[in-house]
Amino acid sequence: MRHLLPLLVAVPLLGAALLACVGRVVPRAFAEAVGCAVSAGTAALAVVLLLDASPPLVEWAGGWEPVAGHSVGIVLVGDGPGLGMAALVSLLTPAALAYSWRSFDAPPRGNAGSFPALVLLFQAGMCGFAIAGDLFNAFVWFELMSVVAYALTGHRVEEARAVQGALTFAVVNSLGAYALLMGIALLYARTGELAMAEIGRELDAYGPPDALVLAGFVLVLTGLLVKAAAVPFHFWLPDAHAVAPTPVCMLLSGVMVELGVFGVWRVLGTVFSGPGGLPAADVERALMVLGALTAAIGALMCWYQRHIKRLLAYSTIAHTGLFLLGIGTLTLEGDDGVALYVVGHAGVKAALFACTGILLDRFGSVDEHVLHGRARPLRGVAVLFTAGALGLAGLPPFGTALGKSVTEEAVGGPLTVVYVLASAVTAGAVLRVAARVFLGLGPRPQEAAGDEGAYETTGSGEEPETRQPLSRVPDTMTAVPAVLLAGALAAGAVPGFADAVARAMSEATTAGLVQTSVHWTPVGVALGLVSTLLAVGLAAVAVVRPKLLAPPARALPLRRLQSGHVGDYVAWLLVGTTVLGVLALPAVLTG
Amino acid sequence: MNPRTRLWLVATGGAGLAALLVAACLRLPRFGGDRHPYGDRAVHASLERHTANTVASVNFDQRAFDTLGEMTILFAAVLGCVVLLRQTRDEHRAHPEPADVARPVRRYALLVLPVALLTGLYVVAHGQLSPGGGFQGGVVAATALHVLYLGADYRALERVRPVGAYEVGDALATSAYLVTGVAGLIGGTAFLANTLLPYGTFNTLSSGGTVPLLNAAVGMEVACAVVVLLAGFLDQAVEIVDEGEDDDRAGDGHHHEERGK
Amino acid sequence: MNGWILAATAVLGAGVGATVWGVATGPLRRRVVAQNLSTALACPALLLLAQGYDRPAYVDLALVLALLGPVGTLVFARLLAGELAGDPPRARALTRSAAGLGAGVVLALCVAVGPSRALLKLLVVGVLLVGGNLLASRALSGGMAGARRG
Amino acid sequence: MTAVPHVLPYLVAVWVFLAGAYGLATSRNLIHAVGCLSVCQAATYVLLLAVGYRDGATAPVFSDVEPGTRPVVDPVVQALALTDVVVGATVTALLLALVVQVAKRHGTVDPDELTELRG
Amino acid sequence: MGEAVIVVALLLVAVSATAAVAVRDPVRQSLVLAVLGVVLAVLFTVLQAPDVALSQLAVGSALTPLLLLLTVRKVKRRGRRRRENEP
Repeated sequence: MRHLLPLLVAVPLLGAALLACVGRVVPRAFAEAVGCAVSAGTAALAVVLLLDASPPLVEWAGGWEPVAGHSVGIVLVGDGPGLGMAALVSLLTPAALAYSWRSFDAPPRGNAGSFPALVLLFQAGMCGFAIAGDLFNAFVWFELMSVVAYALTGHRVEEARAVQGALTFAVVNSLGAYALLMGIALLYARTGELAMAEIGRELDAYGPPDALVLAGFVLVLTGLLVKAAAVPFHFWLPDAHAVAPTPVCMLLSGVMVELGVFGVWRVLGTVFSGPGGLPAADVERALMVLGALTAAIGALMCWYQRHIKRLLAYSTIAHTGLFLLGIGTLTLEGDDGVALYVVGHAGVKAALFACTGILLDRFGSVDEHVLHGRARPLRGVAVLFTAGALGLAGLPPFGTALGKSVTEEAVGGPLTVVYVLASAVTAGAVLRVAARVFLGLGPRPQEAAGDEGAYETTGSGEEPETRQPLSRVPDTMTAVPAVLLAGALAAGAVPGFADAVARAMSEATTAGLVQTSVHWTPVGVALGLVSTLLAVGLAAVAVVRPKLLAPPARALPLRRLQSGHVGDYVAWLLVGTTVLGVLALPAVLTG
Repeated sequence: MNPRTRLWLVATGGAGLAALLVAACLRLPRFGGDRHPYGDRAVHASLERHTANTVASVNFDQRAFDTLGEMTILFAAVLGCVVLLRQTRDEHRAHPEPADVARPVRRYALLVLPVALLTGLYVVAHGQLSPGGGFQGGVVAATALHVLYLGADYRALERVRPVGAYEVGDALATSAYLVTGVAGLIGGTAFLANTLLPYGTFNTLSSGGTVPLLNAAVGMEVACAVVVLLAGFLDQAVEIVDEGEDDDRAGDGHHHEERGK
Repeated sequence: MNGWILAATAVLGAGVGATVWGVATGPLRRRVVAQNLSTALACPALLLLAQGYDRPAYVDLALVLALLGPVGTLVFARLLAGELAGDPPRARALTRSAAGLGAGVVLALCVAVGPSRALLKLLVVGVLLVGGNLLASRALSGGMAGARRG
Repeated sequence: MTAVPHVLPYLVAVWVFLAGAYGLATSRNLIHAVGCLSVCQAATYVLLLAVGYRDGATAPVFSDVEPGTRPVVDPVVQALALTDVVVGATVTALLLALVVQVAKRHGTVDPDELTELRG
Repeated sequence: MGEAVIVVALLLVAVSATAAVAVRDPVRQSLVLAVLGVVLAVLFTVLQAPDVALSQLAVGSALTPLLLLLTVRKVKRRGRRRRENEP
């Protein structure tokens, strides 16, 4: 079974090559059908492997089994978390492709195969990254998913914003990737190995951490945190998500960003966890500070948006912060919670983007103010959108709620407040949109005098992704978010799922020695209800008395940070490396 | 953010990163040190499989899975460029006029073209023996074709460069690499396992098992990919014109326009 | 360290170093000439290194550089023809001395390796190097004046 | 040799990386920024190959050298750097394609003048 | 003494990389980048990495400059028109 692991990459790649080969001559329907079939086939493979992942599968590409404990090949790790991410990616990809079936028509003339081919390449890159057990191999797949993501983000080249967002995304992420590679080179210099587990072992053999280990840690984490969009590496994300085609947004926000978090988790657990790595206290400090900042800034900026896609993008940032806090506990419970949270969040967030895509295609705008009351006829979409918002808030029994409550318990203490507030504020913002756009509640938002030059991206003047605005919503476009929400619900409601996740995490990190039990607790349910009520309350106040919760003038400096200027983002990236270094510095000073 | 603030940020962040990296450099093993455990194992494994160029052995045998990713990145970038540089609805094509190139340049181009193509092939074919390989040779061969653009003109280049065919070639070469990998899985022991073919005699063209095959696949992929990539850029720079563009026909040498394809 | 490597170090330090300075400063016409000279000088340096390290296989590097270096310069000559037309670069003496150096190095190496297949390769490299660079230099100084966009 | 050349290659890599990042942050032209990014990447090649170097060794290519007669440098970092070169070239191409489109749609390649996405 | 050539190559790389950043005009920068490519190839040769040097030569000497200059040309053609339209 373990020999089939590389096929998670090879199958979508073959599909992409096939589509690129025949893409010029086949009709669009055929190309999309092939794309869906191949990605669904990969998903089936991933699920089959996942069910067989106990004990974890370990495969040596090229059959280079270790001799005397060392191999010259590349190791692929098919443990629960890795295959779980691969399965999540592979399940979301056919959903995005099915959604794009009717919603999205900008195939380059006479090349119907290029969009599904790029999506398949994206899937291959993400699967490869998820199962990589070798640091450089992880970098390679990381680059593949980045490169494809740039191209997909800029896919609508006729849109000025699309190409700008894609370029910013590409520059910042490439720089992050080069930082990651510098880190790999430093670690290789010290250890002479590339497999993550081997690097960890060699670091432990060398002795206590020094400046070199710290630099390796900072550089590797910089690359991964740029992908995960943690503050202050996050600036590219709203710009890219606001402009990418909707099906691509579903993948970017649903799984790619989370893969950054997954990468952080993987690297921390295998490379830096031993005595030669960094002390737990320092890693915890770094992740907790960045996580809390990310959650706070993401939630706040989310609340201030009126461009719905941008709003959702900021909510992804806020949730990334929550994930980072969870894995920052460095406990098994924290990992369990984050794993569940990521699964639930992927479904909810992708569904929300899908609903927003319907608005864009139907009305040619994603501006909350312009759309006020216009979407009243779309009852079904309204239900889905509201359900998504409640899922985001963590209403039991969504998977997000279970994940959140488990993580909250692991984090404990005052940080619980961050969880409740961040999820409530982001969900409140989404509910506010739902109330205004789908129900037409509250006064129509007035453009303040002199609002013309306000420092924000409004979301009006966006082009629909279909050539003509849709007159009625195709069934696939509503079916996909419905299925995704059902999935998110099932992640929390299906008995045994959480236990399976917990078992997989325990086997991946402690070889099954430490068992945790994951279940609903009264406190968790209560906190979930609290954040949901808080979200509803916030939304209600915002709709009825818009002035009360409108962004104050004090918020302007925060907005100004998001300047759309690629030079600023690079400057922040450099500052971020320094911050990371300072946060983890005590490890070296005392060691 | 104004440039001044940005400069301060860059200075702060850069100084911190610089301090960190310099401190790390001082802790790195001495430049030229003797400890390379993985490298030594790789040399050993390469010689065991009769591959004279150890780097080729690492690329196409021991870490062939990395190279799969690498060639896929190229494949994806080319596909991405084709998508990004497509002719949009508000653009049209203008055919460039033939350029008149000084005779010595033309002669030189005609001389270099076959030599460079041959060199490219030579570099690919000897990939598992001497320095070089699919990537290097592929780029040389693809660049060779574009000597036609320099030595003659764009139309001459277009005649030897049906972009569609090169796109198909690109995809086929990628598939060939993947199929070889899957064959290793079915007929051998693992994905991309180099156990199907005999390893041959050390330091000959057919040595190394599947290394020459994968090498050739990469060579073809790279050559096709670079051609398609440059085609996209040349198209934009030479042929595609949009409304906002400077179209001083006389200086440009454009004639005979046609609206979109 | 042997004499070959010492010679290569000298060519790199003095010759290529000067071209780096030349390409980084001054008017455009000076920069294109410096770019052309950088390949014209790096190629003999690579040949000297191959000999110094006793690695005939490294000659492939010089071969590829001798082929593609002038092609790169032709790219600049072609696409910067407009900018260079008004102020064409003139560097006959420099180009000739670089070509002379290249030829001298190739000859010295030919003597060192003696008659063999390697000699043939060296001669090919030498012809491509000297011919290519002289031609590229000529193209820069207006040999492609007839070339227009296309 | 003295200690300085023993860290010099690493310091050069660090310098090149930081210089590229500085250029990227302060660039006034997106094409120039892409060039700076490729400078950053050059730093990774230098670092990788410097890490793999071994005093007095030669390339691990045995077409013209008898195996075992001379020490060889680390082939693994060379393979990594090779992959890296390919990645660098393709990323440059993709970025330039995006710059072309930015120039078309915004009429400028000065990042200071791109004011669409903010807030 | 055997390291002198390495030191020279390293310094050349450092100087030309700095120049590539400091030269702000993309046309001139592409010339510097072409030289940087050649200098990097020399460095890789003296670091005994001919495979990498070869790919750096293949990419850096003609391909990257061509891509950069084609982009500059496309962008400039637009820029000229735009300036003419502005008062």
